[in-house]
Amino acid sequence: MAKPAKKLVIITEKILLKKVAQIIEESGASGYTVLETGGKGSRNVRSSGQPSVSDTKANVKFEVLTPDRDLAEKIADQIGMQFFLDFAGMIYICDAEVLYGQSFCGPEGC
Amino acid sequence: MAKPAKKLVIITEKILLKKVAQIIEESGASGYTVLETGGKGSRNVRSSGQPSVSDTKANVKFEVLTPDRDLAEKIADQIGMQFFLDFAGMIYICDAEVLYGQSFCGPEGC
Amino acid sequence: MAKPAKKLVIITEKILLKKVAQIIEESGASGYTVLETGGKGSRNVRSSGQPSVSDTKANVKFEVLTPDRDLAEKIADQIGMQFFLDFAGMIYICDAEVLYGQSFCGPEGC
Amino acid sequence: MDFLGNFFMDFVKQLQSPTLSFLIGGMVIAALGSQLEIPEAICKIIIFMLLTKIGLTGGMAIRNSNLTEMVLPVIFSVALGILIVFIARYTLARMPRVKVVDALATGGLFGAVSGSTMAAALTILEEQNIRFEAWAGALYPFMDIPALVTAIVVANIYLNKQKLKEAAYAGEMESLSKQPVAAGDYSENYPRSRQEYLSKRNRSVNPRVKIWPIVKESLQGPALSAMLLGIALGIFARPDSVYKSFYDPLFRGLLSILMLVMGMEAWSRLGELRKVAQWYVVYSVVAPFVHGLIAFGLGLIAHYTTGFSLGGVVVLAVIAASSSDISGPPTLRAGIPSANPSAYIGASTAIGTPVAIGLCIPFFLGLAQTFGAH
Amino acid sequence: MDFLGNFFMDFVKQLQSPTLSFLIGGMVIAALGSQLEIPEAICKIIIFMLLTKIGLTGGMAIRNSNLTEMVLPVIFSVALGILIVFIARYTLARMPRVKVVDALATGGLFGAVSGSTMAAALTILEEQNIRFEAWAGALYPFMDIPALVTAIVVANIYLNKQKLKEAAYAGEMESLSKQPVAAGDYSENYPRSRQEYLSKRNRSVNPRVKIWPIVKESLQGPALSAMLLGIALGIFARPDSVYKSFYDPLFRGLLSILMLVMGMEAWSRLGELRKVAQWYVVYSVVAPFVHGLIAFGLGLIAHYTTGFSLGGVVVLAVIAASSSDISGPPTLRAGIPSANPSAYIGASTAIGTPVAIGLCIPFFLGLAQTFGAH
Amino acid sequence: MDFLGNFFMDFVKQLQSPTLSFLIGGMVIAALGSQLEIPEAICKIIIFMLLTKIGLTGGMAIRNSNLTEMVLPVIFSVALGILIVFIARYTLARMPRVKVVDALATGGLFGAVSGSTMAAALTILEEQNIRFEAWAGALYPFMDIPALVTAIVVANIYLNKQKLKEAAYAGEMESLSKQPVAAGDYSENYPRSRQEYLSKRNRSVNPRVKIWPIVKESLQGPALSAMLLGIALGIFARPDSVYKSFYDPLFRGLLSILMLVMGMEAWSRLGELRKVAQWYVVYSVVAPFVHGLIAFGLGLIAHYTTGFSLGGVVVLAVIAASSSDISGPPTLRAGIPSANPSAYIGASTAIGTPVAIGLCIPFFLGLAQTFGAH
Ligand SMILES: Nc1ncnc2c1ncn2[C@@H]1O[C@H](COP(=O)(O)O)[C@@H](O)[C@H]1O
Ligand SMILES: Nc1ncnc2c1ncn2[C@@H]1O[C@H](COP(=O)(O)O)[C@@H](O)[C@H]1O
Ligand SMILES: Nc1ncnc2c1ncn2[C@@H]1O[C@H](COP(=O)(O)O)[C@@H](O)[C@H]1O
Ligand code: NA
Ligand code: NA
Ligand code: NA
Repeated sequence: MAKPAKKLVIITEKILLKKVAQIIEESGASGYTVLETGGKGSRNVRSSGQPSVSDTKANVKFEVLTPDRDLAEKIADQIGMQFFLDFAGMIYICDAEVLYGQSFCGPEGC
Repeated sequence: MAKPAKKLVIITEKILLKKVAQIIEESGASGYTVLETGGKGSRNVRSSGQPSVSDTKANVKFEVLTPDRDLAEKIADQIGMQFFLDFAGMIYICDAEVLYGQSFCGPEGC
Repeated sequence: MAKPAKKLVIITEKILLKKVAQIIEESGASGYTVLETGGKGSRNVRSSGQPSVSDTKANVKFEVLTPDRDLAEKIADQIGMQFFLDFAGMIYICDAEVLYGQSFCGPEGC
Repeated sequence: MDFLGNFFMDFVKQLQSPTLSFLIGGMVIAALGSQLEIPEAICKIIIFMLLTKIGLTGGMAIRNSNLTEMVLPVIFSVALGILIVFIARYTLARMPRVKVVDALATGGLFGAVSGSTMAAALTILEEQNIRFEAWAGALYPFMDIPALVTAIVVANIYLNKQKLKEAAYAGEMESLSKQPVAAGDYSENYPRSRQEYLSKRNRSVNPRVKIWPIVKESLQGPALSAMLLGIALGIFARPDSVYKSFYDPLFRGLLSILMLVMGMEAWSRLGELRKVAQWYVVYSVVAPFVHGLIAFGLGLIAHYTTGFSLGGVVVLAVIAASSSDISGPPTLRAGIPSANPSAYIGASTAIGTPVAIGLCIPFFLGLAQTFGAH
Repeated sequence: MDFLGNFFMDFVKQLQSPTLSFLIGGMVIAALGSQLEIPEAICKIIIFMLLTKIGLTGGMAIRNSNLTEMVLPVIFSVALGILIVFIARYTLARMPRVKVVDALATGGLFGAVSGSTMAAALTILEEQNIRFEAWAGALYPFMDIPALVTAIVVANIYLNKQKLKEAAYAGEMESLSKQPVAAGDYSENYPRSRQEYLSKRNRSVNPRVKIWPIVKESLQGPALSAMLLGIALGIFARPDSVYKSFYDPLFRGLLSILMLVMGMEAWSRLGELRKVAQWYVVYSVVAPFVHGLIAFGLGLIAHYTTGFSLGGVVVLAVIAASSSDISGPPTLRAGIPSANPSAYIGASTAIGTPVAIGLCIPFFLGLAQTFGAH
Repeated sequence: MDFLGNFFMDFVKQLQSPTLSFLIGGMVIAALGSQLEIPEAICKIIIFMLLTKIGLTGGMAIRNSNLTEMVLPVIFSVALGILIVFIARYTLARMPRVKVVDALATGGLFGAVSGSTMAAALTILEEQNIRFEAWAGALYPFMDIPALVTAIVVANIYLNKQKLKEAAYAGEMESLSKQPVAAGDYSENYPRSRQEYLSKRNRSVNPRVKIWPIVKESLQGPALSAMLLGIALGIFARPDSVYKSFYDPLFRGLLSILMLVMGMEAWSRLGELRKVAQWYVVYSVVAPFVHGLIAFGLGLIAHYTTGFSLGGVVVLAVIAASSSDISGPPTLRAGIPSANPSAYIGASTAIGTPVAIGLCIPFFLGLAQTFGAH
């Protein structure tokens, strides 16, 4: 029953949580998983003034499984374009195979 | 020293944390890593009545590295069968290579 | 614009957070993402005496995207050598393609 | 008339009480899209402290009070817990577009007790200087657990009956399952055929529900174990100093924060309710009053026979009217996995609790006062 | 002389006050590399309780006080919020190596109000038994929001003007972008050409800023909505019991913890400042005094015309001197994405806040006392 | 007889004290599998407040007390911290199946001080109205740090000695390492040959331990820096108002919650102990009494020579009997990486702390009272 899929990973500033989530939802992806992460990069700014306890919470990481690469790139482009000039962030994709996921459809359809 | 392996990822409701952990332990996997995540899917129910602060905590995500695909699928099937009719959840696998992990044995043995 | 890359994943005890981060930074990697995780393995010790609330916080997981395998292995070796005799930990790598990441350079340069 | 008059006055007054006003405030700011967040860690410790305090009060009271006067209220509590589930079974479950298991889970949640609602009632009674037995809070588990157990047991008996038909039906579905429709409306009940097939197999395994594990799980839940801890310490230890210097003085303030959270939570859950049948809304508004009135009646019996105070009667009525919002849901989710949590949690948290706190507490208080007047 | 004399005495005394000493303590232990951590959940609930308490005080005061005497201070607050941004526009923004948008964002942050600084001022005024209008805290939003709105609007107008030149410049860059340099210093402004190219396209879309969303967002922020909730409850409900038993008595203690956090945070942010132009340091030290003095002057007008208390004048001066450290930054980050947060957050948190709390509060207090003496 | 009599009475009475009863309660509910959780954020802030309060008390006391009377107790504290490690070296380390480094780490942890145990002792002394020097709590670091330093230094000297043999032994292992056995029991000490080989190389690098970093790290730990902050503020600032309104009144209540956590934690750690040699159990039960008695003896010397109060003697005995549960473990984990944390943390948290709080405090209190009687 395994369905080949692409795993799209988006790491960016926590402050963009809602905006990125919305883009993913509108993109037609069947869902997403989001985690709080910390990290360091070229910019790594802490965009909130919140007294920052542990810096392991400054970023969010989205994982989106998409049936094909096109959808993944579409989402990536939208987010990259819109935010990554001004906000810290990174996007990459990996290969994956979905074993269970009722909301999920592989390229060859459900 | 790299050992080819499968990375099995299980995302489901937090309430199943202990049950899923037990299945993995009994399956003979050498270990697992678990994270608190949030997410959205076809069902995305919040199964706890706990005043939900940040929805980035409603789910758990298990990552299990297995020496071969069979073990991964065995675990996936057990969990998928037992829970995914009634609980939100998704399972997928990726390829990986283990560099260090004293508890870990690749297909060609330790 | 996708750039082939290696995703290096390091899971170890929270107490090593700073030391591992330093090794990665000095290694020349362009950045890293770190998460709090829990887990179970062959040793799984809780090295802090902190009253442990949820064991989903006892470990940390680093994800480092590197342009090539060599850098990944270099980091892995340093960490594995230095800590994994005495501390719980695991290291593995996966393939990935970076779509956006201003700090990131793939093998064929920026 | 006179009754209605001062009842209305009381009602407005009580909406201004810290407890209720914070609840309303929470709903309002949530409705206005406030980004305010009370961290989960804070909610947890507040619940711990409230229930420990209630437990301590109860325990220290039990220490020096004859237990015989507790007998009747306890019996009534157990009876109510069970009764409420069956009320749901024969009312809500009969409604169109309401699945039986969902109705039973909802009944279980409304039969169970909300620690925060009870805390609110106790506080308001104190504010009004209305006497009630200090051990009244200890009635909680005696209504909570029977309700949850009954709901889970009845639901599983029902489900086992359904097995055969379902299995057959699943057979038909299998052939269709390749077609898009399978991913559509029914998909929650009938997902991909292989999973369905195998699942059915492994489902038909567990034949009968065991009661003890459910009881054990509820007793081990954070809310109840905090309360039982408090009771035990109240009876066997001498916690008076920390009680006076810590748990008691902070009680009202912490409650006000929790009320705020409850209000915000209620609003944020309203959305989930829209997805389910309208009847859940009707039930969540009516049931608290019905349950409360039955409890009030039984309470009066205890009042006239064994001298159960009128304040105690109000407490009994309110815990019957209340619906569990923190400890109940996980228990039900685990006990009746196939029930749709959006239905029962939505009904309880989004409507049941606000109604119980905002309307039932003032109502039963007014009722008791008019009885007290005669 | 006499002024300087007792002013200096006051100053030292106030550094010993719990509020300031915890602030200094925080900076010291952070400088010594202490691993001490105050969990984020605790910071959040402290901020909630402080601002709710301030709101409650204000609300209960407003309930029974004629609003006419609030008019002038409110007008002055709004004026100050706007003025401060323009001050930054024509001073800081003119400095070498200071980007205009960064300067505007900084001005917005210094025009906005720091809840913790205000709380510190109110506490110290109480400790010194200096009378001030209980509603003084309610001036917060009237300065905070105009400042943020002005900064964001002015910045975006400026940016839209820049569009054309930039686009052209980007054109040139494109050809170079294959070369390593593109990844170098300029990369924040001019990243990989394709992204740049597309981004420009989709950037030039939003032409003009809408004000209401910004106002709404600030009002919905955790700090302000806690305060407004408090005000509303203070006016419409009877929260006196929880106020007396919970919010008021815990106020100072919780503030001391928050001061500690502010101190630690200030130190940890100093690093970020090094990355930006020195002028931010100069600005962050001077601006609080300038803003405060202007406010003090306006306050005196209100003092002599509508009898605004001298304590109230100090509060006005301090909130003008303060720079937002919790609610402001996210609003600005969203409203002026291209501004560099290290610049404005660093300036505000690392220097602005310590200066405002540690120097401005004692200074304006001394000032007021000398005025009071005459 | 008379002694035993009232000692036993005291003992039972004290088990009923809030402090101890919550500790026992925690163990009981953990044993009963309660799902109750006190969030980590809460534990952290409680520890912060307890130690800050103890620090403040000490600091304010030191301000107006001649320091000469502190000299002897301080010297004894340092001596005890060092002595306790060597006791472990020549008793526990000699036992079968006990690795020397594990024994040294355990000794270090039992020589170090538990903030919660000390807080419990101070509270109980107050409850019993037994006088003690307000600065007694300030003895903490003088025993804590020497113990940790000694343990780490001695352990590393020992390890460096072992290097050669080990390296040789590793050589033999290498050949075997391809075989399954290598993954088996020994694997913790001798993992995959390549890793082993390289590790040995890079291990043999660090030849001698530096003491200052260890001292620095302990001083920077959350517990100690909170306490030192409190002391500093107590001496140099005027924190009296927040002390009276916040840190002092909340002390006992917060302690009761922490005791609950300690109890739960103790139970949950028992499992880890099973994995290690039985001797750790024996040690954890006996050592606290031995250490406490030595300290009690030394304390009496100070009592008769420099008039150290009997209450102070009890405090000295209890901090000697206590074993660090929060700040010590990370320091040791980093300082002696090859020591098995399950051994020393298990011994300290699962048995050492409950014994120290539940048995040693009442015991030394009773002892002091009988001395006081004469
Ligand atoms: N090489 C990398 N490997 C893993 N994560 C990275 C890497 N570079 C950047 N990141 C993540 O992306 C975020 C933004 O990166 P940047 O935009 O370069 O500041 C960082 O905070 C990290 O969490
Ligand atoms: N397409 C997806 N990509 C990533 N995560 C997903 C996706 N679909 C579902 N999930 C995760 O799986 C959980 C359960 O999904 P569902 O069963 O469809 O509600 C969601 O809460 C998400 O965390
Ligand atoms: N097979 C595995 N799959 C995923 N994570 C693992 C696995 N084995 C170990 N881990 C992770 O690595 C950590 C240390 O493992 P160990 O050194 O074997 O105790 C564990 O706490 C887990 O988080
Ligand atoms: Na009920
Ligand atoms: Na300002
Ligand atoms: Na000790």
